[in-house]
Amino acid sequence: MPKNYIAQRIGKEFKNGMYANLGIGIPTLSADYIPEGVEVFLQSENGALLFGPKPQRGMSNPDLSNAGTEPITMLPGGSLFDINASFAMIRGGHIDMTVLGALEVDQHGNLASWKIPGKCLSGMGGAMDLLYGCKKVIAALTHTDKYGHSKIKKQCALPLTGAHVVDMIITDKAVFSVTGEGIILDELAPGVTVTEIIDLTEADIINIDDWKNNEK
Amino acid sequence: MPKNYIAQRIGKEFKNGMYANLGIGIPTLSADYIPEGVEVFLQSENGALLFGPKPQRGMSNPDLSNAGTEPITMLPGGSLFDINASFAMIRGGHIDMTVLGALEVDQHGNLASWKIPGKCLSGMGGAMDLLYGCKKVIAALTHTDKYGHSKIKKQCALPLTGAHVVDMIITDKAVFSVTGEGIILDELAPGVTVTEIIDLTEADIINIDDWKNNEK
Amino acid sequence: MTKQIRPEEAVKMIKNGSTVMIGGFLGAAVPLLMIDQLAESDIKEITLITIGAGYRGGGVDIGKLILNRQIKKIICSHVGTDPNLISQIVNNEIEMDLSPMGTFVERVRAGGAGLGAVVTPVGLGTEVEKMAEKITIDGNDFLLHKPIRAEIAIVKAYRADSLGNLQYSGIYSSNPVMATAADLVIAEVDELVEIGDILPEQVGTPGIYVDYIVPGHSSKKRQEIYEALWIATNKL
Amino acid sequence: MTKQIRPEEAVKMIKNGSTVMIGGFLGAAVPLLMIDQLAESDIKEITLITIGAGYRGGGVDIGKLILNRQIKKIICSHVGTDPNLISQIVNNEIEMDLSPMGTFVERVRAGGAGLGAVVTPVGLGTEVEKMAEKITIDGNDFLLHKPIRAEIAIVKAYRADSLGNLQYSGIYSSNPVMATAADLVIAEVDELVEIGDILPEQVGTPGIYVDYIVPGHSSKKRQEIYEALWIATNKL
Repeated sequence: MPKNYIAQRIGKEFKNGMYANLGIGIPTLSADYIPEGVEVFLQSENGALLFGPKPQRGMSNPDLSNAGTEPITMLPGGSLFDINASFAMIRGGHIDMTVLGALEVDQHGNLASWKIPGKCLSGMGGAMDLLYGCKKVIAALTHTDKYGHSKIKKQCALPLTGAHVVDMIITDKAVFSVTGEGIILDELAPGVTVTEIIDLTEADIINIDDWKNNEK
Repeated sequence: MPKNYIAQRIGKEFKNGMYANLGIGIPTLSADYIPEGVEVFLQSENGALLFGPKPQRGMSNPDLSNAGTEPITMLPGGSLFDINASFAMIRGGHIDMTVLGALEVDQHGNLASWKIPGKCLSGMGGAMDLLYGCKKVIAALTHTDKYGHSKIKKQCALPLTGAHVVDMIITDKAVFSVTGEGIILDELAPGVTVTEIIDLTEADIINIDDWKNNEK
Repeated sequence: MTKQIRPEEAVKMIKNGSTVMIGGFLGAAVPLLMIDQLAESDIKEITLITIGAGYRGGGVDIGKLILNRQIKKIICSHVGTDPNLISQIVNNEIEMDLSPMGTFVERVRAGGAGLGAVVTPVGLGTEVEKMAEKITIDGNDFLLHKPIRAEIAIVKAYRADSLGNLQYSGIYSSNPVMATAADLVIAEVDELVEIGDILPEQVGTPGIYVDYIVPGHSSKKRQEIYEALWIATNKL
Repeated sequence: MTKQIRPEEAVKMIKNGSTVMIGGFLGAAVPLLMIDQLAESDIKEITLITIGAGYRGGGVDIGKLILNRQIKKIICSHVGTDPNLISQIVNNEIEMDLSPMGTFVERVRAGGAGLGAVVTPVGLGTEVEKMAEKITIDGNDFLLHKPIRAEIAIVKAYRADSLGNLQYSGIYSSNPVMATAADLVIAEVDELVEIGDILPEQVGTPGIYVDYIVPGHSSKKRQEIYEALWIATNKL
């Protein structure tokens, strides 16, 4: 399952003592892959820090749910605060890392997720604040859409959720770093070849020649 | 004692259920003159609402003091909040009335209290926010300075704490309303004559002729 | 002074065309009973100020007001959870004023705190630039957004006393900030307590902000409602 | 992760020329032990960010730093309680950056919350216009002030756990906001407790903001100190 692979790979980015906010979907799933011995403090933008897993049935608290209104529990040492305090925390640069899904990303660090003109409308919600505020931004998405087209673009075509904000891209095929100049291929998923990445990636990979030489 | 008279006269302005912030000095003293049966909720700009009188010796709480660092008590139903919440309450127009001391006021509703160039410097502190934010602003001051000069001016000479902010002036000689156009004499202190007010007031009193006619 | 009234009375303060702020977030921490009263009323043409749409799928909590076509305009940061709302927006039946969530809640705070604007870098280089004014401070660009206020705010808290002090429990969400930014504030609570039962440090919204208290569902009843909703929607 | 250290170690993080924010208000809710450590140190040329001067009369709490001439610049809203401070300002020994108190605390909040500016009507028509930029929004004038941040914030709270969560008691003052607006945050507390002893709703400053916890005077000792101070100064 590409989604599980991506979530598992995100897991490696968690460092001990890190404060992180995980978007809905694959990013949330990555919390299951936080390495043994690594303590991560999860933030929920609706106003909680250090929340834990879902409660058992019958034990849910109507006033404890995450930003997707799914029931959560609070861990010892957790804190609750109003939504302004929560976004002050996010926008103020206090969260070490956020992982967000995307419809597409590009080599300039742009990310699009909130609108497909004429087709789909959702509103940017808290994603923009996370993209502009968090110290490290990871975009997590499948490498290609259902037609096999690259989601890793030279230039996003969809309305942006954030401009020049992405630091790292994790897909089911590869891991990239985003620099001001372009993207750098850092890692291939197991079984993926350099040729495949070249075929499936629209963005310019600035170190692709090094990978080609290594493969030879 | 002029100060006690002023404080006593301020007392009549308290209405049941009112939220009020009282400045240091005479205004604070006016809390002793809140009429029987009138419940007033006092706010302290350092972050308390519904505080009560000084504690007994031995019963003071190091973390409960007013904006002048004098020990206070909290009354049942009181609340504590951080200083940003306190000034949001003040600036946001949620406090019904503030009473503040002044060095001088004028017929335009200007008030000066924070600086005498070359002589005295204090900083405006919270007074400016109170003047611009509270629904009703009362300036409480002695009518004249120690040389007998009027503190109720045509135009303030000292640096302003607030421009066009004063609604009412209470002195040891009289009570005035401030309109856009000038000041209105509403009330004389016991034993004070119209002639005396005319002599001691630099500002234009727009209804002074009515008072003169009445006195004849 | 804060008055305790029944939800049926409270809803009468809302008129056709009123601007109404409703606390909570995607169905959580929302004033359920007051929303039901609104949904059962004939009140129309409401301008609704809310962080986002209702519970995912629509038709729940504020989603009821959408189904009933009682909303003329929505000021919010997210609509993606309610397909009915999206279709009414796409069909130009509901006008939308959108801002990023952090900006939205600061705009409400500014409205309540007497601030003239919100100045934030969030959204630079995106369509948000069209929703704000771009200004430059010391060579850095920011977006300037205007404050938001409502005629009526309906918020949800855990407990209240008769001075209107509100205590929150769990996720406070947008309730504390919305309680500061309306001409009239109605708070729906699980429980009414005596003055002094809510300690000064426990007060989340001081009574100065609250005009009316409405008794809502009990905490026990709310637990049953949310547990059932979560189970029915495969979230528990 | 938050580390517990002794005040003598904590003070070493402050250097000549450091920009230091100190929580509290005219001697109340201030980190007494850390201020004593600073006063006993050789650290000079400090830019001090504080709501106002120290306890009335000077020489107490941050007034000690003034007496020692350790301050180069003060960013604040009020200096009237400390005659030593006033004379050093008047003699151009200390530079002053003044703003109205509500504006000052919003500038600190903006510094911590990633906002670009504070936009407020307070001070229009006064000398404050010289301390800010005047802007017009929809025909109304406002003053735009820049955010304030520090290298180091020293705040005072009631209790802390080892994750750095802070609980306040009584007047919180500027401590919560200052804890958000510095590169390094040191919290002096009456008491250290186990993780979980401070309930989620009781946390005033989440641990994410706090780098070091310093054990301060006990609550009992602080009661004695303030009671004696108040009696000595005819306030009790």
